[in-house]
Amino acid sequence: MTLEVQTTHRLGGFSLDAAFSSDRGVTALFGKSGSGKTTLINIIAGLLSPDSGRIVLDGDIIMDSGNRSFTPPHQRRFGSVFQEARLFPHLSVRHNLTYGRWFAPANQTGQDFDRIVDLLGIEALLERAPTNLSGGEKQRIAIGRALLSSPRLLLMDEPLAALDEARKAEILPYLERLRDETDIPIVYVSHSVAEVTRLANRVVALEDGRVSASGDAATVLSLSALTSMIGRREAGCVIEANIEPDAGDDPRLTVIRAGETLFRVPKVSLPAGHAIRLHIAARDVLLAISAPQGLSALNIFEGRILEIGAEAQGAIDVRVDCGGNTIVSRVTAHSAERLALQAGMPIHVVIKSVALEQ
Amino acid sequence: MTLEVQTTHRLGGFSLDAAFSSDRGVTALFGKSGSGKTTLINIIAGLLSPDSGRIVLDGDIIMDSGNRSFTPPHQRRFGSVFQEARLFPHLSVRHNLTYGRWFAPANQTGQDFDRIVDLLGIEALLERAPTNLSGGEKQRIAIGRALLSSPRLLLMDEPLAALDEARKAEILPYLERLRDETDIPIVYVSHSVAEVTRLANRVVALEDGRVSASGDAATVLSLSALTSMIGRREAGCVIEANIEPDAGDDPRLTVIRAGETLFRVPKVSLPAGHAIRLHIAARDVLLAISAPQGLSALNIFEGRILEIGAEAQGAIDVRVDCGGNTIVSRVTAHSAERLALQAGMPIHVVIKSVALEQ
Amino acid sequence: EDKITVFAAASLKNALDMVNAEWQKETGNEAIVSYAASSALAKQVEAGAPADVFISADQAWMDYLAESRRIRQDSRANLLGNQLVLVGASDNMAAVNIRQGFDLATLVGDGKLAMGAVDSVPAGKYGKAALEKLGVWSSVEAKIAGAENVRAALLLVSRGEAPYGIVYRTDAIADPGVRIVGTFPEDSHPAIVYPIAVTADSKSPAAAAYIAFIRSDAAAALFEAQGFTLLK
Amino acid sequence: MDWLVLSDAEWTAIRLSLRVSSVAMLVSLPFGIAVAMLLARGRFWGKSIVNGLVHLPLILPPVVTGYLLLMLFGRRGPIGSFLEETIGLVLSFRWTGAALACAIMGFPLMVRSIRLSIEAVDRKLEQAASTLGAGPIWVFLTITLPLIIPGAIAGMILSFAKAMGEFGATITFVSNIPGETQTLSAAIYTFTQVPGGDAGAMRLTIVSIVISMAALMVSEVLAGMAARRVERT
Amino acid sequence: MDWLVLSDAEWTAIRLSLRVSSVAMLVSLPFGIAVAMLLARGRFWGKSIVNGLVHLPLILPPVVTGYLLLMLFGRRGPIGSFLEETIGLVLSFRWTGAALACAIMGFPLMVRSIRLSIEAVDRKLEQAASTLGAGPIWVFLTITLPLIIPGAIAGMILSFAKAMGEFGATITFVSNIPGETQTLSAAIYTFTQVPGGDAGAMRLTIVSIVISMAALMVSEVLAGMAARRVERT
Ligand SMILES: Nc1ncnc2c1ncn2[C@@H]1O[C@H](COP(=O)(O)OP(=O)(O)OP(=O)(O)O)[C@@H](O)[C@H]1O
Ligand SMILES: Nc1ncnc2c1ncn2[C@@H]1O[C@H](COP(=O)(O)OP(=O)(O)OP(=O)(O)O)[C@@H](O)[C@H]1O
Ligand code: MOO
Ligand SMILES: [Mg+2]
Ligand SMILES: [Mg+2]
Repeated sequence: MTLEVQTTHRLGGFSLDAAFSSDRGVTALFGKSGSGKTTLINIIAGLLSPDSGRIVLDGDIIMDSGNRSFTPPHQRRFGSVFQEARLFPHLSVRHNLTYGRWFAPANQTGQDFDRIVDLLGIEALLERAPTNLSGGEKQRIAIGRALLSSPRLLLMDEPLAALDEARKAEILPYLERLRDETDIPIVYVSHSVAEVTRLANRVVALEDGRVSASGDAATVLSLSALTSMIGRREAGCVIEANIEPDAGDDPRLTVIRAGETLFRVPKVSLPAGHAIRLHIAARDVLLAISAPQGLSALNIFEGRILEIGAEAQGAIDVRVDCGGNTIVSRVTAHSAERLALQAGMPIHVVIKSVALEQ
Repeated sequence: MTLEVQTTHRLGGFSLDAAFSSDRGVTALFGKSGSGKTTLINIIAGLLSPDSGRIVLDGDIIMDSGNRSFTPPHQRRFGSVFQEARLFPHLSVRHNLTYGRWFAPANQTGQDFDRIVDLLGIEALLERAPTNLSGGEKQRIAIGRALLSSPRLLLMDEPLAALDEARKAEILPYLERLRDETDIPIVYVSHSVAEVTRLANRVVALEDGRVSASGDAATVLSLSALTSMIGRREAGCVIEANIEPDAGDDPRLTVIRAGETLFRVPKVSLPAGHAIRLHIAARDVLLAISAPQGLSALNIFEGRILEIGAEAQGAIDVRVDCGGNTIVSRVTAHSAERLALQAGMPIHVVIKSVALEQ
Repeated sequence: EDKITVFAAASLKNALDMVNAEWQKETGNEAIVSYAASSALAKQVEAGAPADVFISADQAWMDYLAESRRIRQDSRANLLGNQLVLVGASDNMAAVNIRQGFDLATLVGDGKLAMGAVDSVPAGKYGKAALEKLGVWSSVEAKIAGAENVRAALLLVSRGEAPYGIVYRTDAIADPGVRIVGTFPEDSHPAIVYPIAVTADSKSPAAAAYIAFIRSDAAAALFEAQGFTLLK
Repeated sequence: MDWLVLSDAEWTAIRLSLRVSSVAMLVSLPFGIAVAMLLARGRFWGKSIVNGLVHLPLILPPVVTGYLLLMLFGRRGPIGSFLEETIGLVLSFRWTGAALACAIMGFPLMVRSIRLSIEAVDRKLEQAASTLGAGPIWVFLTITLPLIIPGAIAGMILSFAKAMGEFGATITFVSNIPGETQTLSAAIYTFTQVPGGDAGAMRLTIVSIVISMAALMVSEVLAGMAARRVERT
Repeated sequence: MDWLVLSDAEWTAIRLSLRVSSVAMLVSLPFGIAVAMLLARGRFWGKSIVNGLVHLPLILPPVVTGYLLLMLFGRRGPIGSFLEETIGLVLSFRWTGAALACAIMGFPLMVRSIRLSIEAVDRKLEQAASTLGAGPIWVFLTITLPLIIPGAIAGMILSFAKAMGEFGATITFVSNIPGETQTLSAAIYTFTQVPGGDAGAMRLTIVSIVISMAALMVSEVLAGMAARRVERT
């Protein structure tokens, strides 16, 4: 499954000019408020007919302004979760959820109903009218409705924004399974780096209607240019790794390999060899000039300072090469001076294992 | 300014029975989706007349089901930011923003317009109709509209949920100033611990319509019972501290005191003595059995292990007393065993300064 | 000059407009006419309408006003007469001899006999009386299509909806779409009379003169041109 | 209270009026919905002509409408003769013609109500349905139609009430034949045309009011039920 | 095309119709809005009676409505004599009476349109306004009213069109006095009552249609503008 999107569109004073392509898996659209994410989603869904553009899913030309072909939304079967829930007010929650089934190809009508209802925690709401649900309840039903429509592609516009952390933590693994176990590509809009890191294979960063960066998640999310978008708190690096067959001495830990570096992280139940992505926020990484002893941190690597960034708000981002991976550490300018950090200097990188918890 | 709220209300199968009181400053309503936060906000705003209850603001009885007094919403002047933006579709953005002015007491019509427009980054939208704004743009205007209505109290229902981190980071300090420099109490609903920690003086945790915990933010947010609500990622401790007059040797750092412990954090521009709250996520805290050397971390304290928690997902929360403060550190079960951690044992706590960045 | 207001049955419009023009030419006085159904006009006069003169399409509504003393009894006169005729549509042009027991039912066949509603419209009431008198009522009763007024009945015939109709002569002669195939004997129905009277509320000194003029020979020619007969 | 007793002929007129009004209301409903959709959503040349045509029965004196109906739908009229030849539907002098006249007189009212409802439907819901695989017809049937029920009910009751009161166009088109085309209104009119008919007119007027009030209340209850389910989310 | 030339009397009727229809439409608007608000939002005993009363002119044959108006608002009627004595407003046999008759005949149509619009207003917006300090009257003026403009326009055009076509109640109430109460419809009616009047009736019918179409188009443009600004957020 590959999705290719290329489009330009004007809306009043705003103009969108974006192109990206993605294979199966999750493509995250990332960008500030008003950068054109929803507009792009609407164009892909077929709800907005762009001034020009071309959308191809797996060789199937969904839309091409060149030869004026345009598949109407209902024939695209791109399940959408909108920024506002858009539930059908005249149908019960149950019928909202099953609405898409009526139109799904017969063989695909899911047995998933119970599983998804359970996942979203909406059993108690099934016979209710959507009118007086809470904000988060509405959003969960909108997610369920899209998932249950047997879509060929999922478009999700900030689906988890209205949810509490605990609920998010329940839904995210499901989306990961969807990503890993099915062929359904997902285009995912989110403002949360944590979500994007976990989910996205590719990231398309939008700035003012233009693609400012795009590519595999690890690369894009590590770009320091994105810091302004990501926010200082979450900036850091993303590392692509694989589960090692040898779990080491402790069954409660999993060892993953990125290049020559072995990370020990809390147990991940994935088979050996499985790809995994680690988002290591710069603020979670310590530096030490000598190998620290008796520390609770399990991941202490030797490396070499690649670059010392500029000071911002009293802190400095230090890029360190560890066995082929670039890890970013944010230290106070004070510490940088005290430890006399310099490019090329050998250094120890300290990362807490629990900071790497998925 | 003190706000006292006590109310019970039934909505179909849901029943709310909540009471809290708060002084000036921010009271955060915290709770899972569907726990009754919006319902409570609506009752305070006067949009929902509860089965029974009593609301008193500064001795002024806003509502009392006992003697059937009920101040209608427009006389309460409780500025509200709703979960959905609720902009007036027939008015331009500018007129949406200034709507509340017409009804505000004459002396209070703000000169703030330009400042708030600037803060929210909505200058370019002022003459637009709200219809085709992006989700985040709508939400920002809703925030501006409430702020500009010269409210006696602010009710904010997930006001920042639709915004990117960068925009949040701009708006939060403004809300802090509002909290610190004016008398306007704020009732703030949010799912984000980071937001709540920064803003809230008091936290009211709702669970299924009941107050499961309430009190000052530091205490409530540190309750391990709240972990399920907060999410593992953000769980930790909150420490009340004050700015020290002596900034130490580096002007880029600020020293703050909590009990006997001095934290060094990146520069905070607040006067000496000013109260500040630190949220220290358990995942950000390392333990070391001997004092670590040559580490970039500036905050290394001696302490004593109070309690070793139960293992969850391969990790253990360790509560450490440091000069009267309880700091929580999450370490892998593996590390805990390796370091042979035990209650009563002396220990070194390592916290990165940048992790404490506001 | 004096202005008078006349309330007149709508079917008089053509003739009365001409008569009034003449009246104005002669006296300089203007006559303003409100044309409507006699029933409505009568009720309006009863309710105090600013009418000086009332011309009804039948005696019944004039009697109604006489009873409630809303007209000056001494001014009442029978102004015009009319005849009742049988009209046929374009494919029914053969003359019909209207006499006692004539076979109207066969003539009408499966179709309808259009006429004014027999309970309410004056022409319908006259028509029903005539048919009863001629002994054919029961045979055609079920075939009657009662129209709101004579003009509507005539329309049904001229449009070919109904093969035959019973209408006033004045209406029939002006319509090229129908032909008068027979005239009902004068004695088969109560006299068709348009009575005229000055209303009780009239303050216009010209009202009496108007009635005198309208009954004069000068007006007679105009009425007769429309098919009415002027009653003396 | 003797004057309140209804004659057989009057009962016949009542039954006829009920039939005519109900048929007029029900038969015009699908057309009303279709035309309202066209006017609310369509963008085509001549839209304002369609809109004008729909309003015509309101603008014209009923007599003129009746006259035009006679021209078009009469036995000799182009549509009337066509209908008679093809499907054997005769309108002139039949209760069906009365129903047609009433339907047409009530049509602008019905269309307006439904159109207002359609214009109030949130098109984003229709979009959501289409992304779930529903084609335009299904979107209409499963989303738009249920959401405009309150407007459709309002349109139906207006059409029904108008049919109860309509008489000018009806009597002009299909005359006043007891048992076939003499509706309640026509019977009331007849009473008003004879001196002393007031009591009869009053009696039938009360009947008409009672029927219409009952219909009105039913419609309010139904619309209320529909609206409660469809309150804004 | 000689028959298209209008006589002075006809021009008078046209001017009068325009005046009567405009006044009927404008004067009934505030009442229409008030009653629609009451019916859409109010909860009070006797609501269905008010609702029934509003629909009465639709249900009753126009002649009956005209008679009732004559009884109530005539010079000798209770309301008519009261109005004349207190504020010197004479309705009977004046154009003001024609305007009253037209207003009343169009009232159910106007109320329905406005009511449907009110019911479509998102009350959460009104709540938002109240939290910003707007009292009920201000909420109505600044939020509800602007949002129901499309419905109000629909109601106004229905009322206007109905007033152009109305004649049964008018002619029964205020007669058919040229220059004072003879509206275009009444003039058309008069033409249909005499032999050879068809051309005249046709001529005036065309005038009536042209006027109403123009009004209709203006209303569509206005409603479109209002709706575009108020599209759902
Ligand atoms: N019809 C329109 N006319 C003019 N500008 C428009 C129109 N529709 C959208 N825009 C503008 O286009 C820009 C992109 O909007 P879009 O909804 O795609 O943003 P977004 O990236 O989804 O933002 P958010 O994160 O706030 O939802 C916004 O600045 C918006 O104001
Ligand atoms: N009219 C009603 N009838 C029945 N239940 C209702 C009604 N209104 C709200 N509820 C229920 O009350 C509960 C509390 O709703 P509320 O909107 O206050 O939740 P919340 O805490 O704001 O959640 P969220 O974070 O998802 O916005 C929900 O479970 C909701 O389904
Ligand atoms: O590692 Mo630090 O805490 O930035 O000085
Ligand atoms: Mg968006
Ligand atoms: Mg909520």
